[in-house]
Amino acid sequence: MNIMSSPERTWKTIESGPHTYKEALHPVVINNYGKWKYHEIPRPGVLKHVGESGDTLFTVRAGTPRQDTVDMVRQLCDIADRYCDGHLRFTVRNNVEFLTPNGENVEPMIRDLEAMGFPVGGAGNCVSSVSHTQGWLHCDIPATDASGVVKSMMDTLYNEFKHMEMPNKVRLSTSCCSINCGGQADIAVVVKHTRPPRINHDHLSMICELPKAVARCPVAAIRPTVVNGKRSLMVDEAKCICCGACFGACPAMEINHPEHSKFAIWVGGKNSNARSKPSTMSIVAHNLPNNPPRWPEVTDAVGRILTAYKAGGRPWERVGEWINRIGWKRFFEETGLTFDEDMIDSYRHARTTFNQSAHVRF
Amino acid sequence: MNIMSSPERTWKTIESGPHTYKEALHPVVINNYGKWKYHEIPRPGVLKHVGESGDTLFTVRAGTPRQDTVDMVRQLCDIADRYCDGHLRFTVRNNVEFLTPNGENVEPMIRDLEAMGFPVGGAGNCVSSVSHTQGWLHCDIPATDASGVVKSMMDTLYNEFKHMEMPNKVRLSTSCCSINCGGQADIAVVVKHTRPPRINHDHLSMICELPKAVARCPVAAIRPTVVNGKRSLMVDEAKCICCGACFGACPAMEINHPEHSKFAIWVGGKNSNARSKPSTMSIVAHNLPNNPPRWPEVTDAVGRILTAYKAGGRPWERVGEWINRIGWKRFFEETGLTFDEDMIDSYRHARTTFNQSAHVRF
Amino acid sequence: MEENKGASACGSHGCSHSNGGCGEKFLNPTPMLDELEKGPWPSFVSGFKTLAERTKKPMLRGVMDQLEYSYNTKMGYWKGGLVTVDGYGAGVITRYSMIKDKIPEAAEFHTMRIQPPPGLHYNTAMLRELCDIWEEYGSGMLTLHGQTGDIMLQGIDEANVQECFDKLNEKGWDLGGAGAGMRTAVSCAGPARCEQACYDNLELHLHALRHFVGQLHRPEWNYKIKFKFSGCPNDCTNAIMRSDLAVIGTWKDAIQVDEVAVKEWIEEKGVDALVNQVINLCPTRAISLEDGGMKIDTRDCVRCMHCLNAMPKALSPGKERGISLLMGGKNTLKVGVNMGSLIIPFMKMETEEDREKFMELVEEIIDWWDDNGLDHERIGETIERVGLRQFLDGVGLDVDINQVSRPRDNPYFKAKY
Amino acid sequence: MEENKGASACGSHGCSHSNGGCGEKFLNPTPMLDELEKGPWPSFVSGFKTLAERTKKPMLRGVMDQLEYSYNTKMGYWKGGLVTVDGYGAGVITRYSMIKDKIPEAAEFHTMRIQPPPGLHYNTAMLRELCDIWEEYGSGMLTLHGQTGDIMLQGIDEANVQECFDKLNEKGWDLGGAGAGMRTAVSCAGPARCEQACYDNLELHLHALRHFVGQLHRPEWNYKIKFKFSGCPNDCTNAIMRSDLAVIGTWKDAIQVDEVAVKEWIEEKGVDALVNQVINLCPTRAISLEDGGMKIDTRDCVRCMHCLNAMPKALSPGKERGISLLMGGKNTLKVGVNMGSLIIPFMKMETEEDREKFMELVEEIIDWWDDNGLDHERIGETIERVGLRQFLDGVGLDVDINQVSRPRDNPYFKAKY
Ligand code: SRM
Ligand code: SRM
Ligand code: SRM
Ligand code: SRM
Ligand code: SF4
Ligand code: SF4
Ligand code: SF4
Ligand code: SF4
Ligand code: SF4
Ligand code: SF4
Ligand code: SF4
Ligand code: SF4
Repeated sequence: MNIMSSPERTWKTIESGPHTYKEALHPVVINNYGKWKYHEIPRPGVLKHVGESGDTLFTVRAGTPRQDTVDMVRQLCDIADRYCDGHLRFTVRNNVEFLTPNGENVEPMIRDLEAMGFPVGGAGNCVSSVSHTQGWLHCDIPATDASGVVKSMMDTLYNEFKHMEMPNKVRLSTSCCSINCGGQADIAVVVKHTRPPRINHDHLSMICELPKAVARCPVAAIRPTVVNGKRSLMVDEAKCICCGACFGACPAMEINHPEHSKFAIWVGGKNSNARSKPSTMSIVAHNLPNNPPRWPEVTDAVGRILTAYKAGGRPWERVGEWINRIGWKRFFEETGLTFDEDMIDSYRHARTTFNQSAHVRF
Repeated sequence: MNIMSSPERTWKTIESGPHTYKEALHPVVINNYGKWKYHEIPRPGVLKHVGESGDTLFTVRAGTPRQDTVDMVRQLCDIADRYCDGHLRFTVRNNVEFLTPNGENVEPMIRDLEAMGFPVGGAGNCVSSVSHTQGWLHCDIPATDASGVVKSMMDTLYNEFKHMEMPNKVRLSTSCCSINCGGQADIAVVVKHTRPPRINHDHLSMICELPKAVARCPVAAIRPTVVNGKRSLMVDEAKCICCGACFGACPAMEINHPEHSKFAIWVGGKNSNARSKPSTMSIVAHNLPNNPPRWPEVTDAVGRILTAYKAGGRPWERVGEWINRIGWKRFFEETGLTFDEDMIDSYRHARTTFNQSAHVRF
Repeated sequence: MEENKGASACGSHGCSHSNGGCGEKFLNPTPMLDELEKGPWPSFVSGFKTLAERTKKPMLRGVMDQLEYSYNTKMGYWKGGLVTVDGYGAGVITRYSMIKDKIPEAAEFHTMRIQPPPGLHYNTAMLRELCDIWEEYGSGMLTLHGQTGDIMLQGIDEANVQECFDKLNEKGWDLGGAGAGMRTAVSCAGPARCEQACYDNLELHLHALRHFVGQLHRPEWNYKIKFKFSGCPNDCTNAIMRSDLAVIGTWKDAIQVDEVAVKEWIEEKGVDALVNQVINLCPTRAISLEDGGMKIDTRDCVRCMHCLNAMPKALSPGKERGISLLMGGKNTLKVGVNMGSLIIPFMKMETEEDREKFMELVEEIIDWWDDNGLDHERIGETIERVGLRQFLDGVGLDVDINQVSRPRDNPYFKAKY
Repeated sequence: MEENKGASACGSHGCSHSNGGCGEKFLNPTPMLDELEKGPWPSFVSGFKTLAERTKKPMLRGVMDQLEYSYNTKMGYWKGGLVTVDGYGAGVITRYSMIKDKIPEAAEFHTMRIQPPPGLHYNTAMLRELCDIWEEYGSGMLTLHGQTGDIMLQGIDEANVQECFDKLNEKGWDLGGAGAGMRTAVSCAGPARCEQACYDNLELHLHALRHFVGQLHRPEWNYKIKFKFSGCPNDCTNAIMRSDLAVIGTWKDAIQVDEVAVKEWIEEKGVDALVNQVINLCPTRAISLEDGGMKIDTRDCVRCMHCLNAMPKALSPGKERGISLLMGGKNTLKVGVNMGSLIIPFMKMETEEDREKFMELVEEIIDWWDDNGLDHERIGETIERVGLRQFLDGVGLDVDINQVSRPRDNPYFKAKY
């Protein structure tokens, strides 16, 4: 471990944890803290919260690239200083929010933000920004570049971000390996490997804790072996399900491949408890190519799903709820995607996904 | 194998399979076969089917003890000869049905049946007869006598059989070991062992195929061992879940116990596809004593459930559907039964029964 | 058997020790069992006693004594064995008493399982013949019916089994299943007495059980396999849970609506009832209220039967009828109760060829199971262990989204590409 | 960044090689990445390029070159390592280039994870300070925010890490989590900006993360553990799926109903909307239509939030507020995605004592996990493997029917009696 300890250090660390938040709050927020009564969405990208006191707070929400720069953040601060008494916040989906009690500030603020290239929207029944991950920019195990996929996708969904024409909120996510740091979503774009890892036996024994890599495999496909006199590992390729978990433990088990690392599309993830219980997402497309710089195949698949949902969803139905009503059969028909044998669950609780009923759709 | 082959045998077996059915059908049935239009339930225990032809068929249904005798069957035949041109059938729940096109036969037939001690009912929204099993009368592995439990229970539910006052059909079952040959039901009474099997090492090696018994255990609790120089088996009591499966394979693994073989009550089994998908049943009481000859504790628990269901169920709600609406919390409150830690699933798909949501009832 | 019957009269059916009037008793006292003569529900104990007193069969006295003994000790005393008839390997459930030193009269008490006609339809001649033969060779006790559908003739000595069988077989009766082979099947009333029946389940039952009659009599698979035939998704035979091969009627086109009868229904019961008892209970919201009437969106309907059950006069299954095949239903052992799951969403089942095609398919399925299953593993367990997809591949069946309730939620697969 | 911006102007934010006008370029050509400057959505590539051209930091040129290289080869080229600050064991995600022979300028490109204020509320002074320090020591690239909630300062050399940290720490910033310990947390806007908030999640967040600050900086458990704090069951932080310890606001008593506002809502939107969009979507049919208005049966309500979301002006959470604790949420590895499950149905969370009591409970929970978990096993996986009941026993928590969606459907247990 390279612990930096320069002798000339003068500051003594304060293990302070999160930065405190009170000084970050706008005075009107402090006055109405815990006493908001309701909200409205007067126009796309704008929330109006009304307090029990009668106070009003306007929020203007805008999209960001998430991979920001100090220049960009300073620009946002300029807006907040100009219109919001120096207060702003970010959402869990990388949108920025400007909070002001002054209704008159809303329109000029929107104009300025749009002029700077930050689209205003992302509130209410729209497609909000994509929760995503590091990709080739920073991670040590990615098969793709999440930010690039997201930029390409949001270019096509720009209007869906700025308008509220969906049956309910649509959350997207994108992840650069099957670990899926982007989390589940109404529609998720996640890397799916399709070949077992290739083992670099020369490096393996030097850089890996063998038992850890063995333990990491969910299907016990990894076994110790000896190659050229060195302790190494081997993969039972018949068992291996190409999850890439071993690669996270051992960089000598190379799972990434320029051609064989593909994309899968997942739908119906829902974390809120509104109406139906939260639900995990289901795979609906796979074997899509990893095609930089614009990944058109991914964008196309996501577009088909959104088009069908937009046309067929009833008010308040999230993507998964819509599918539950119309049925998976029609989902595949209406999106033009194809259900195939690999989409039949084969993992631990597979049985619980079998159609254990005579309910049938034609 | 004791294959009987007496030299003086004159008959040559015809492997005919099921008895043919056509000669068993009433002429009006033959004429309207596959062309019935609808049915009504004019009074408890009576169905009226109307054909597209306009023909009418009345069915009078009555309860039997299931453990019948030739005397009893001949009595039933007498009725069928008297009122139904010699035609009758049985239901999958051991009720007998008399079929006649003559509406005038219905009332006298009911009178005769009741006079003979066969209660007329079991149709529509009532508690029908109990599907049950062999028990001490015939099976080689039972911990109780199903017929006795059933008789005791039906004595208390006699009026519920004869009237239609339930929200929907109620199906009961009773089984004399956890194998549950009686099947699942709205309310099921099933033996539950509470101690690991006691092994008779002297007999075991003589009467058991050891590997079969080992393989039978769902939790791999049985291991080969040697006792007094003889090959035998031992049970890891910490692992054993008292299912009794081994006893079916090996009579030397005695699971039955006069005190420790208890009853459990299960609810919400549903096999029909009407409305909700079929569902398995859940345990709601256990450790009830095996208390012949009248098993009052069992009868009491079943009674509480039926009372609450009768009072609170909405039209068409089966027991499980009623519970899903009011919630398990209220189910336990209203029946006075107690949810306990053993009722938390711990088996293979346990995770899928966890409340993976913030949905909560107070 | 009204409340007061057992306690006072000595009817042919309700006679009981405790009340004298029969003169000398053939049976020994059974005070515990006698408790089960009380109460309004028909008493199997009374029935047994009547039979015993009339026929004076020692086996009946023995079995009553042993049952009384079990009621006292709370333990069972039968052990298995193997008895069968010429050329068969199954069909008789063999029971020897473990306490024959104490109670010798029921040293043997075997059950003969007999296959009933599909749908459990009888005429009295058939039943009377059956009773007469059974009274001649056996105890005269029987069960109508066992949970798998058999007529269970309970109580016979090994010495009488073959002759009893021959007599029964001569009258068209055959043994039912037991052991690791095809089992006896159950059918609901079907088209004989039900307007919901979507195929001729009685005929298919007869056809299928005859087709597999060899494997029923000479079990040779990994474990048992059961058919059940329900005419529609109401599944009055509990096929989904109680059979490995659940053949359930269904239809492909729109529900048939008799508009006049719908109107009458609404007039009689009101719009509230229409909404609360029909529309709101449709599992997929396929029905909507339109101008005070109902409109069914066929595309959303999953053939659950509810609206047809609620309005039997007004609604009927569509015209394009056939079966769904669900597989893997079974009870508790090892994996916990398993409901059958939909494997074949739809198949026509009208002609003899349709039935033959179905038999071929089932043969294929059973072959696959025979090759891939373990000892004492039901086909549903094999499918779960080996994988649904592998099963479909193995049998050469099409993948259909109806087979699952949702696509997988994990990326743990290796595709063939 | 409107459609035409990247293609024509050399704005401070959208500058691009292909259009000249900037004179000599600091950056090497990145034709693949430049494709991502097209289109209306804000472009991270444009942002990076602007920053690089302004600051002329070689590391930025290097990282752009490496990214361009990845876009061509479709492979990543970072490998991990270990860098940290004095006394800490985590918080810096270390990255060394595997192709530093080809592209030496980004040989090191570490990320410093910084814990944001709960609720991601900022004032501009805080953010400007952060930017200034980061521009001085690091690349000037940052992510607002990482999925676990951190501010990710991306791109720093090992040599600068300690000093950068000291400067940040002086301003109240601290490192976030990494490795097998407590992780950074996320809170929704909470009572600061939301009428649905049922507890002060910002305060609890601050309290909890300070409480566990040691284990966050010096990871020593089996694996990571994450908190997320959502003010209500809408769960705007995705706590149920993305955190081991999901603290979700809820209430115990009846929903507060503003009758006047309900009337207004119905007048405005109509009874159809009331039925179709509110009543019929209640998961437990707790709401019924009564005289054209709505009636909520509190006993049937499961606090799903739907009706409150649909009628925010008219309905509000009850007055007896607190939290539910759900445990075990996590993503895909090994067991497939796991949603957290309800462990504590309700706990008051108003005072400092309430928060302390909660901390004690969480300590107990983590201790149990520390004792019972395996290496690289999240707490939800441990609970699944060891058993929910065993977990409750181990931690001394009450069994509550709310913890499961149904009692078990198999008899496979041995009770203590
Ligand atoms: C700002 C933010 C919280 C934060 O602190 O960052 C937030 C804020 C609000 N959420 Fe949310 N939600 C936010 C992320 C989420 C998430 C998580 C996510 O997006 O990753 C969820 C869970 C999504 C899921 O199920 O997977 C979420 C599920 C909801 C719901 C339930 C939606 C549903 O019907 O399933 C509501 C209720 C509603 O829409 O009226 C809600 C409602 C709201 C309200 C209306 C609450 C209020 O009264 O102020 C806020 C404005 C919503 C809007 O955008 O229309 N919020 N909300 C997040 C904005 C994200 C963004 O920039 O797009
Ligand atoms: C940076 C970030 C993605 C992002 O761009 O936002 C990220 C990046 C990584 N995650 Fe993650 N995870 C990040 C949020 C998540 C989330 C979402 C969340 O926390 O809400 C999840 C899903 C929820 C969960 O906790 O399961 C997540 C699930 C994982 C997992 C799988 C855990 C599992 O048990 O399934 C791993 C693998 C591991 O830890 O071995 C992982 C591992 C990693 C590693 C450390 C890869 C590795 O093992 O070397 C990545 C480092 C990338 C880098 O170079 O910075 N990351 N990771 C997120 C953290 C930023 C932050 O601190 O704010
Ligand atoms: C006679 C019998 C079939 C047979 O061939 O033996 C039968 C006959 C009818 N069933 Fe059934 N069902 C029969 C056992 C079943 C079973 C199985 C069982 O009882 O073990 C079920 C599945 C139970 C379950 O889900 O576990 C069953 C689920 C239904 C349903 C769906 C009920 C529901 O809402 O879930 C209907 C529809 C209805 O009630 O209108 C139904 C409807 C009917 C109808 C109305 C069909 C018709 O139009 O003729 C018949 C008269 C029903 C009545 O009793 O009110 N039948 N029915 C069985 C009588 C059993 C008895 O004696 O009580
Ligand atoms: C007689 C009967 C109960 C009754 O009184 O009706 C019965 C009785 C026995 N069953 Fe059963 N089962 C009977 C219907 C069932 C059913 C219900 C059904 O078929 O609809 C089931 C549940 C469905 C299923 O197939 O799983 C059933 C599930 C079992 C099982 C557990 C199978 C499993 O995989 O979970 C066993 C154990 C075994 O086969 O090893 C079993 C085993 C037995 C044995 C053979 C016990 C043994 O292993 O020695 C019992 C013989 C009793 C006897 O002395 O006659 N019996 N058994 C039923 C057969 C009568 C008939 O032929 O008509
Ligand atoms: S999803 Fe995988 S590749 Fe992408 S940041 Fe997370 S761990 Fe790295
Ligand atoms: S990719 Fe996954 S399944 Fe294959 S060896 Fe590695 S850990 Fe095991
Ligand atoms: S339930 Fe058990 S004891 Fe009863 S008949 Fe079936 S196998 Fe025998
Ligand atoms: S009773 Fe069940 S769990 Fe116990 S040893 Fe026998 S088979 Fe195994
Ligand atoms: S299963 Fe269907 S067809 Fe058969 S009796 Fe029941 S309702 Fe009629
Ligand atoms: S059959 Fe069932 S699914 Fe189809 S319309 Fe009727 S109620 Fe709905
Ligand atoms: S989780 Fe609830 S309290 Fe928090 S922002 Fe979302 S709606 Fe508001
Ligand atoms: S909060 Fe949800 S469960 Fe409760 S009444 Fe409203 S919609 Fe129904």
